[in-house]
Amino acid sequence: MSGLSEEGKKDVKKFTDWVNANSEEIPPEIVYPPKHDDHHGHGHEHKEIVIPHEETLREKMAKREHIDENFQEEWQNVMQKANDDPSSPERWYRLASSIGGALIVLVLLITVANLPRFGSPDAPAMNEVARRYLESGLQETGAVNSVAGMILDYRAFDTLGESVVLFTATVTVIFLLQQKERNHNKEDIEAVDGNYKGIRSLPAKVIVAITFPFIILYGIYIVLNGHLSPGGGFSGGAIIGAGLVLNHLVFGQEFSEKFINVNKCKKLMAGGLFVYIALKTYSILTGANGINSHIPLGKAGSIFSGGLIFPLNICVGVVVACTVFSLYSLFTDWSS
Amino acid sequence: MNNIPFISIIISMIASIAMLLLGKKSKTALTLAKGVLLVVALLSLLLIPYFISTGGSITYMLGHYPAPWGNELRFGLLESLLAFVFCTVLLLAIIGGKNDIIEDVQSRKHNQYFALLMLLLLSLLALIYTNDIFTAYVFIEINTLASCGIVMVKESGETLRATIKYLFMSLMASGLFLISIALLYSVTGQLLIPSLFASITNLLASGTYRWPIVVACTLMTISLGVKSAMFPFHTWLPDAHGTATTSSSSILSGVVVKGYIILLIKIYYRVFGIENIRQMGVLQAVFWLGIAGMIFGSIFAIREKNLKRMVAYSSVAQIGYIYAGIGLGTYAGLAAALFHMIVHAYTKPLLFTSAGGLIAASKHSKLIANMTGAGRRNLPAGIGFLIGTLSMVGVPLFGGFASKVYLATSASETGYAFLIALALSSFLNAIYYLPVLFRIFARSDADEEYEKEEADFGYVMSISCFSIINILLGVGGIYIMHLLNQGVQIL
Amino acid sequence: MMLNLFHNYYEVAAVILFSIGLLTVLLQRNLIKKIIGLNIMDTSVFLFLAAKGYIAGRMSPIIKDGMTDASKYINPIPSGLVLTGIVVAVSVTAFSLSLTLRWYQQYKTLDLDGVVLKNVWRGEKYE
Amino acid sequence: MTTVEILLLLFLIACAISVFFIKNLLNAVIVFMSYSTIMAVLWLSIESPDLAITEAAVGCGVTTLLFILTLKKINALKEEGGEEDERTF
Repeated sequence: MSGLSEEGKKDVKKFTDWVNANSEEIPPEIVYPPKHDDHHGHGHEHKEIVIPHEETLREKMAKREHIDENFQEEWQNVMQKANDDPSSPERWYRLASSIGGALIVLVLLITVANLPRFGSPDAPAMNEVARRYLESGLQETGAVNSVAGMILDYRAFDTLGESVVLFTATVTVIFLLQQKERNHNKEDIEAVDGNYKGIRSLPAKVIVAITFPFIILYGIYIVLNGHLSPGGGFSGGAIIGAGLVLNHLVFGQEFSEKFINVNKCKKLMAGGLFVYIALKTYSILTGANGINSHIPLGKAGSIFSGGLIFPLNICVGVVVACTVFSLYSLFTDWSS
Repeated sequence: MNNIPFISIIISMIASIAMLLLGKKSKTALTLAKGVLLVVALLSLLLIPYFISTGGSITYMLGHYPAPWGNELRFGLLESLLAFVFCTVLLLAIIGGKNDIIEDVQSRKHNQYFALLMLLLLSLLALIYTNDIFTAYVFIEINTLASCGIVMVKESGETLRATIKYLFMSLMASGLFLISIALLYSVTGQLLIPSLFASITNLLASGTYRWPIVVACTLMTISLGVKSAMFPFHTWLPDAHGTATTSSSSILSGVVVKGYIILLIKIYYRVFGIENIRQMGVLQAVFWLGIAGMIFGSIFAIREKNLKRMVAYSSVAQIGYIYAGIGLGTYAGLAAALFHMIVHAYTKPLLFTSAGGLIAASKHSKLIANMTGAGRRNLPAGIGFLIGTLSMVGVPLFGGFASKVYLATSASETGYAFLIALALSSFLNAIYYLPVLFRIFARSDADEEYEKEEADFGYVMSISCFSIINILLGVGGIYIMHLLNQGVQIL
Repeated sequence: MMLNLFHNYYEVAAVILFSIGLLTVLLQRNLIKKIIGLNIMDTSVFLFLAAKGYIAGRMSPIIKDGMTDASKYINPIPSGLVLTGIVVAVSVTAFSLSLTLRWYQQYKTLDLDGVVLKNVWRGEKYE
Repeated sequence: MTTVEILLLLFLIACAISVFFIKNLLNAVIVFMSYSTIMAVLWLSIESPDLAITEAAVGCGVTTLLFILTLKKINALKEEGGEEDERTF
């Protein structure tokens, strides 16, 4: 309510009174019993379901929907009035943020005018650091693609952090959107109501059936060639994930589950991250303590070169593909 | 010995991944989380005597490539001390908040909650130890996601609202941080902190690219200020800290906010150099914003009727103390600010944990008006709140008094504004904390209506550990101050 | 100095996009719009960084025929940083979208402040 | 080349501004998708193929996928209320 002016607040008050007059407390549908001391960690929740009398429930739901319908209209009126009111704090907020945005663009434009020129060869950014990445990168990391050499070898800790960001996001999305654990047996899947069956259109199915292997192949190519050509684990993994999503969209859940499902994704992702962390820990610990890590760099330009970059790209690819697919499944499977 | 920080980061990383795979075994996850925290705390504790005896700091090469080419960690006395403080606060917060976790979080999601805590721990450790500004950005993002994650675990409407608000403000701040990194990179071509420092000192001395550096410094201050609830950007804090589950509130106010402040201190002292910051005028702005936070945070807290939100607003005031201490720009002021940070890191979780107990003892009502006699019904919570309050108000023998004394002595040379604000803020603290104290220990007519709460061992232990540490800081603060003074010199 | 603005047209565009993104986050009430605004902000910074790595007339940093002469290639560091940034941006987007979904499920609105009344209606105490 | 780049940059800004004003959320998301595609093209033109390929796969593909899934869910939730409403509210 803090964003409203006095008049707006009055309107809101009037409106809340109206709402309160039109609604009653809706009886709880699920009642949790008082907790016990040994409650922690057994996984089973003692849910005691109290079903109110059907007639009253229906009546109350009807009322609730009635309010729901009118709510948006009323609320928009209230907000409109509040915004039009010249003394409204909401208006001040909008004014202040517009001025702030204009100020930031002004300051940054002056900054840009003071920066080294775009595309100039003697910019300060092109210093000894970048030069070494380019000049000795091939020798030291074995990667033809200097960017891959930089992110997976020179500055590998950043990239480790980046994978952990992806992992964190997955954990939070799983937290928010995962339904109760389902067993992925065949009977269970068939039993679940509303199991996604895929699209009906035959041409689409044929086209996807033909292109699907190529999409996956292309993704794998990008992952494996990460140290030789543009791309790498992240982009290749995203392409593989997108291929899996397409497969699920067109052929439906049952067919898709043969390849992969959320639980498998979770395990694969954790496995990929474990291998990634293990490899990187080995290389960082040996590097930091001045031990030779004995990782063969291979012949520059061949597929098995680049030392750890090749396996790391594969790990990243697996992690990203699984993340993309599990995000997709979490978003689609979730329902209120 | 050198490997300890890296190994602690990796341990918490592996633990968080393992927890996701545990399925429904939330008890195992809790034990694992406690174990990891204990191990990391002990490992950091090992570092402290090492650095006391040797002095100096260690630069740890992450990988095979030396300074400007690879990533680095850098740690000394200060960093290991702070890592130890953070781990212990996290540990005590989960032990103390266990009951509320069971109540607020669905049981099948417990292991995910602990996984988020581990991610939070690793990002905090990385923020403390990092010697590279882009690594700092990546781990800031982990920290943002994980801390928003632990706010939302309650999954009620108000926590969702608080999380979204917090998330959007933090992400805007991250954008500002990223653009300031881009500005710094384009004028210096460096990302590693020591190389940046050398480069920036040269540039400022020669007068080239002065404006981009000033803008980058300002934007970094704003961005980390938003994330650490510096005064005008604090609007997300009461919602997020006031609605989350008890242990999350404790962790957010105790350590998460501090992680960003430490990063800001590192940026001030080791990227730009404190004298340059003073010349740019940013330091003075930080000082006055800190003073404003001290006063306005307390005024907002007085108006609050909800206990947890009141405690949350008091955090705004305390963060104001810390920023004012930093804004003095002297090593003494910095050491005092860090000491205040440590005291606050132990006091605020104590207040939140006992507030959780008090709320549970008054039929889960968060309003202060309904808490008459709650401190009698749940005695550990009452005593914890008493000690926390006395420390906040600044009664001798408690941590808060010691830290205020150090802040005052460090400020005495620079002017009276700080001293006046300190006195005024302490007085305001008393105005809003003491009535609560009287209310919770008042005799209530309706005592019989409430069922007697069984005292929980973990809860009592957590409260008493926090209280003992608080009193120890109050009595033996001079020793910690000595360590901090030693630590800030090699910052 | 103003001439520099015309030379740095990539950066100018990036800065303008940054402020558009920032304003979208600040002014829009709709959560989905806010999330798009955040993405615009992030990509504009990436554009800025990538432009700072470019050097006119040079090749992309993929070593051709073993020719390790730094004066032939552009700066690889911004590319690496932006790669990291892109993944961070997508993770953040996934999290905020799932939060938005939960919010919509609970309150049937995409407006964060429009919900104050809904809370009252649902009987939840809200200040 | 420079002219094309400047045109593309102007197009980017136009996309960003129109996202602000478009009422229909699905249209806004699609405009944002074209924004990402243009961004990928621009990165290709400043010799960063790594970025271009990643932006095309992640920024343009995965992000848009997530947005559209969210909108689909929101519409499904809306239909439960029986009201087909394309307003941004």
